[in-house]
Amino acid sequence: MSDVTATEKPDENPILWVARPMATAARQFAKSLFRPSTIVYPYERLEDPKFRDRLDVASGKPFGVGQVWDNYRGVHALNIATCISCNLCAFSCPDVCIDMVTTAGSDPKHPKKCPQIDYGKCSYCGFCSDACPEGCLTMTTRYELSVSKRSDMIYPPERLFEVFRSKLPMNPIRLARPENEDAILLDPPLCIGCNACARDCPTQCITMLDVPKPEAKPGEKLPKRIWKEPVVNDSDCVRCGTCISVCPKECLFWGTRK
Amino acid sequence: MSEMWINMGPQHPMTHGLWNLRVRIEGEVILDVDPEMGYLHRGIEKISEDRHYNEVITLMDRTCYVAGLAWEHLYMLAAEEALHIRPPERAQYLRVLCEEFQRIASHLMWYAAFVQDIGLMSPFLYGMRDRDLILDLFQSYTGARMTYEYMRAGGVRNDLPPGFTDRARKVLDWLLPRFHEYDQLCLGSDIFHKRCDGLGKLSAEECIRHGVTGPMLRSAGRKRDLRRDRPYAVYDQLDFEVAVADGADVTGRYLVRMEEMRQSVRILYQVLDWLDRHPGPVMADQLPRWLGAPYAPVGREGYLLKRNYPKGVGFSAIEEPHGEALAYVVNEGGEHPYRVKFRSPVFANLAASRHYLVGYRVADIPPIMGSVDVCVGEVDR
Amino acid sequence: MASATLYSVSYDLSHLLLGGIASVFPDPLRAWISNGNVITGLAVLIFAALLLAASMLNTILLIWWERKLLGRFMDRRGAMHVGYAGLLQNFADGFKLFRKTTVQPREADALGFFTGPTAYMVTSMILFGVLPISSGWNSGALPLSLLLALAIFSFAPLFIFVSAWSSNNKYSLMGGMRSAAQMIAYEVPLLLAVVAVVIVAGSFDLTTIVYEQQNYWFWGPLFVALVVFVAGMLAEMERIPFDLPEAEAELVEGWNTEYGGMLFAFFMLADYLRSLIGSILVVLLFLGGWTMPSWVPSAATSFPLAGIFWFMLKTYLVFAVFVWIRAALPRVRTDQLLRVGWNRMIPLSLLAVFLAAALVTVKCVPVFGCLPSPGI
Amino acid sequence: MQTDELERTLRPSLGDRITSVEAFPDTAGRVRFRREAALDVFRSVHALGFHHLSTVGGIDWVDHREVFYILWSDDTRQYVVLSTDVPASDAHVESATPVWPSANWHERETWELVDITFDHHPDLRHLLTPDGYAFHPLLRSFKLHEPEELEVKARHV
Repeated sequence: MSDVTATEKPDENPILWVARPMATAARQFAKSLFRPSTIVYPYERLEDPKFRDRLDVASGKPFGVGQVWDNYRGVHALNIATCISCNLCAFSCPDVCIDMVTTAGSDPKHPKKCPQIDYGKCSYCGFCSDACPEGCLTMTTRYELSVSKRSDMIYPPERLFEVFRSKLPMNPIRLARPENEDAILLDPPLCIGCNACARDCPTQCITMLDVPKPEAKPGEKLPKRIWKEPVVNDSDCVRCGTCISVCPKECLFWGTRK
Repeated sequence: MSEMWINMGPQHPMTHGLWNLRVRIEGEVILDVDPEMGYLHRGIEKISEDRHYNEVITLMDRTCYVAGLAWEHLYMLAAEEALHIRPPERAQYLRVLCEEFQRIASHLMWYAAFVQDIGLMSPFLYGMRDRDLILDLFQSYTGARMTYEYMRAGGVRNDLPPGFTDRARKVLDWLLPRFHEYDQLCLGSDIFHKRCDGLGKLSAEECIRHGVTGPMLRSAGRKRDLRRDRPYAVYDQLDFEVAVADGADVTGRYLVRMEEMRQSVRILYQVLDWLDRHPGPVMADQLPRWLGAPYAPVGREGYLLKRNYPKGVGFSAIEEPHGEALAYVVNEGGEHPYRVKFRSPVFANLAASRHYLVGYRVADIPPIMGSVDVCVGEVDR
Repeated sequence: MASATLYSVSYDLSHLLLGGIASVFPDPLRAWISNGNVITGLAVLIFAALLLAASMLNTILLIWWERKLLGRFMDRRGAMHVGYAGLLQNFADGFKLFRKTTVQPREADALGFFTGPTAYMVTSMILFGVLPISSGWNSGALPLSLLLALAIFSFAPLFIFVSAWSSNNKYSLMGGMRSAAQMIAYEVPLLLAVVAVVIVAGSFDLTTIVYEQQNYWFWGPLFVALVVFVAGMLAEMERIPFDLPEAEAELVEGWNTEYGGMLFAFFMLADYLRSLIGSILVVLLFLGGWTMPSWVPSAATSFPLAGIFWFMLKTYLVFAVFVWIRAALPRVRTDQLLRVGWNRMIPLSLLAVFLAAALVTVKCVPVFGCLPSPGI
Repeated sequence: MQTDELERTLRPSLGDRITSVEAFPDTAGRVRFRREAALDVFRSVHALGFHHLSTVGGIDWVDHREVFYILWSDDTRQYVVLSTDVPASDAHVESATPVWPSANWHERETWELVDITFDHHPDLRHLLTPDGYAFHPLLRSFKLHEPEELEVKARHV
């Protein structure tokens, strides 16, 4: 590492007191007379392939603009078909702009809940699509959101599905799952075998297996319960924590599986 | 004209943001100033106490909206220290890449605003145009142009896309001759020197007394740059020089910022070469699950009830484009930080405004305040 | 065609119109309508309307011209959306301003607040009527048209100051003060530079001054006067680098801070009208007006309205130089501006006057070889 | 400068006015002092070369509040943290402005956000919150996510 650098002023020639900036401006004028750096926005668009890699330093002339990359974080696209209603997107939203609402046309007895996004609040951080275990909620390159009514800023799942069907380029980056993920562990003495976790698990990775009913020792009263216990299939589990929240006895918890 | 107070702000072309500079003048001479802040106070420190560690990143991008990645870096350095996480080396290089590009982008934004303040029309657009190229680069790997949300506790969200380093080198090749053009438009013009030389003087001793840091301090000849004095991330492995000038005035700050951009380009060439040669993971592999990294945090109530995470305190200081920024994160073992404190360089630089404004003229306020590079987002937080 | 002037055209038009109208009426009325005085009166009205239309059209075109030029200087395109290449954008802007409510601050003085911009606009428009644009387009032989033009031109600081004062805004007040100081400071060198031209041309009549330039344009021999005149004009037009009165970085919008709607449009239009007039004066005094040098092929100067064509071309090119200056230079400070005005510009203009007098005395024009001196 | 060195330098002159000098990550150390001796400690630390006051902040520990000062020395190129505890019922400490004028705005901010009064401060006015704002947002008792209450707070007076 070298030492301090004292920046130098260009030589000051009083004869050139306005000539130098005016020459620079004129050079820029000549350059941009034929191809300015801007685009005529509503008629030309950044995602147009002709704007790809316009930056050509060697020639200096077709100095261009950027482009909307595939991993741009714009409006979300939701594939309703693969959504498992795990709530992870809603949990992970820092702005609390995602609500899980019943999708139109789902079975009223077992309503399917999918995310509805309020773009008036959304900060486009992408945490929801990072959290989505099935990759059904992604962000697209659509960036034009102006509406004339505030209620139009709220996109119900059906509208997000429309975005999905419009086949826009979607954010291709899928994050790898960390290796040391916590698993859902069970505190067996507390479990009553009520099946709530298995029933509400969005991936159906919890199965209730029979546990042997212990012999009651004399003087000891066996707890009143169903003699089943949940077993979690870790490879299918998306770690959404729904089972923990529905467990009436708080017998499920996060931990490292030995 | 007798003495009067005028309010420069909160809606005023000079302020570059929402704040109010109250000025007491007699004729055109400034007798006293009193900055009024708080128009943009969003309580970022308070909201941080209510968010998961990774969720605070979304606030950091909005703390200083022209230097979001630098603030992400600042916060992440402190948060990782508080959480006892060490990011892999490639992630640290990526962060330096972010910070240096952000420094150029921020300085270009400053240049654009500053020349507009002294009435230069076209360089404003040149600065914005060249900054846009850097935003294009940011968008190509972070996915957004201003609110990046790129860094996570333990590393960064994703690696660079293929072909990024070549594109970045192209941009740097384009930028270097542009800096010369900027100098021609400003330093080459006699009117610029008439407007800026000897204005807003604040000697190095005064700077230190009043907590002024960054290009303002370096323009007074004091060589203090935290990247050199207290290397964080991988700055100790990079070769660069600290830009200083001796004027302690507006021209000096201009010179320092211009030289800093050149030095940042120099750093970036080294960083890009390193990144080409050293592929590897960009995220620490041993992470607490509840942190959510690299996933978004899981905002489940009571997640931590049966976990006991170690406590810690994080402290970091970086050379943000505006000066010395500092973060102090207290981790009390909860899923949210217990207390987050940020030190904004512009906050202190503005606090000293009385000492570099009084005695000059009303027409000198825009160049002087422009040379301070006010970013109200990080002053009010 | 060569004898047709703007006034003769409007007189013919008036004659035709009134003749047609008169034919449908019975006799006493017919005789009254076709009376020469009435025809002359209508002709003057038509003449004024044509001048008004021409000035407004040119002003709006000038704004477009500046926007497009400035756009290219800034590596962008300027207005593109309304009309071909944004030609109609300014009409749209004007229409928008026309429809807007004029907001008057509560504490403002209504009389000054409304008369200021109106008078500013009116004086600028009168000015356009005084200037000859081609051999046909002028308002008759005013022997002192140059003096009249400069006299009306220097009304502006008064009206600016009146509107600034009555706005009851500190920024407006400071802008108005600066404006008055600046215009008064630059009035002197401007007039002295004009004196140099008058000495060489030997007349205060702009038409005569133009015809004196048939052999050689004055910009060569009177280059010092040209520099002083352009600098003075920049200050009078309040354009960068001398736009302190409305220096937006410190004074918001200067003396028109409180104005909106049509009153603001008045200011805007009058500003550009004054820019147009400034460019026209440069062309008239230094660039030969509508005349072209003798080496230009006669086909290029003899087509209909050739005079106006070449005149407007020159005017717009002169304005392009003003735009170029605006694109490249920062704004100076009030005290620096005044110091330059009193300390540099006045000596320089005195030098210009001296040089002009010397030229006339030795009856020799150095640049174009020794030619018989005009005038004296 | 190491932590023990810092203690060795400060201890003889200040004695029990500093309660402890402990290690603190990435700094020369954290000096905890009694708030009655604030000005003495400030002067001694200033004399050590810590001329630049980076920031002043406060932490609400519910039962008591902590004020911390972060300082930088150009000679040793190190930060040092000063901190003192003040009881929540009587939260005030001597202002650092006589020693470091840059403390001015930082103390104003700490005063309004964490409710710690700085005695003999030259200009203790609201900085970020509006004048007359009666709440101290960075106290733990100020809860977010209570809309009705927030609405009241938004109207502040």
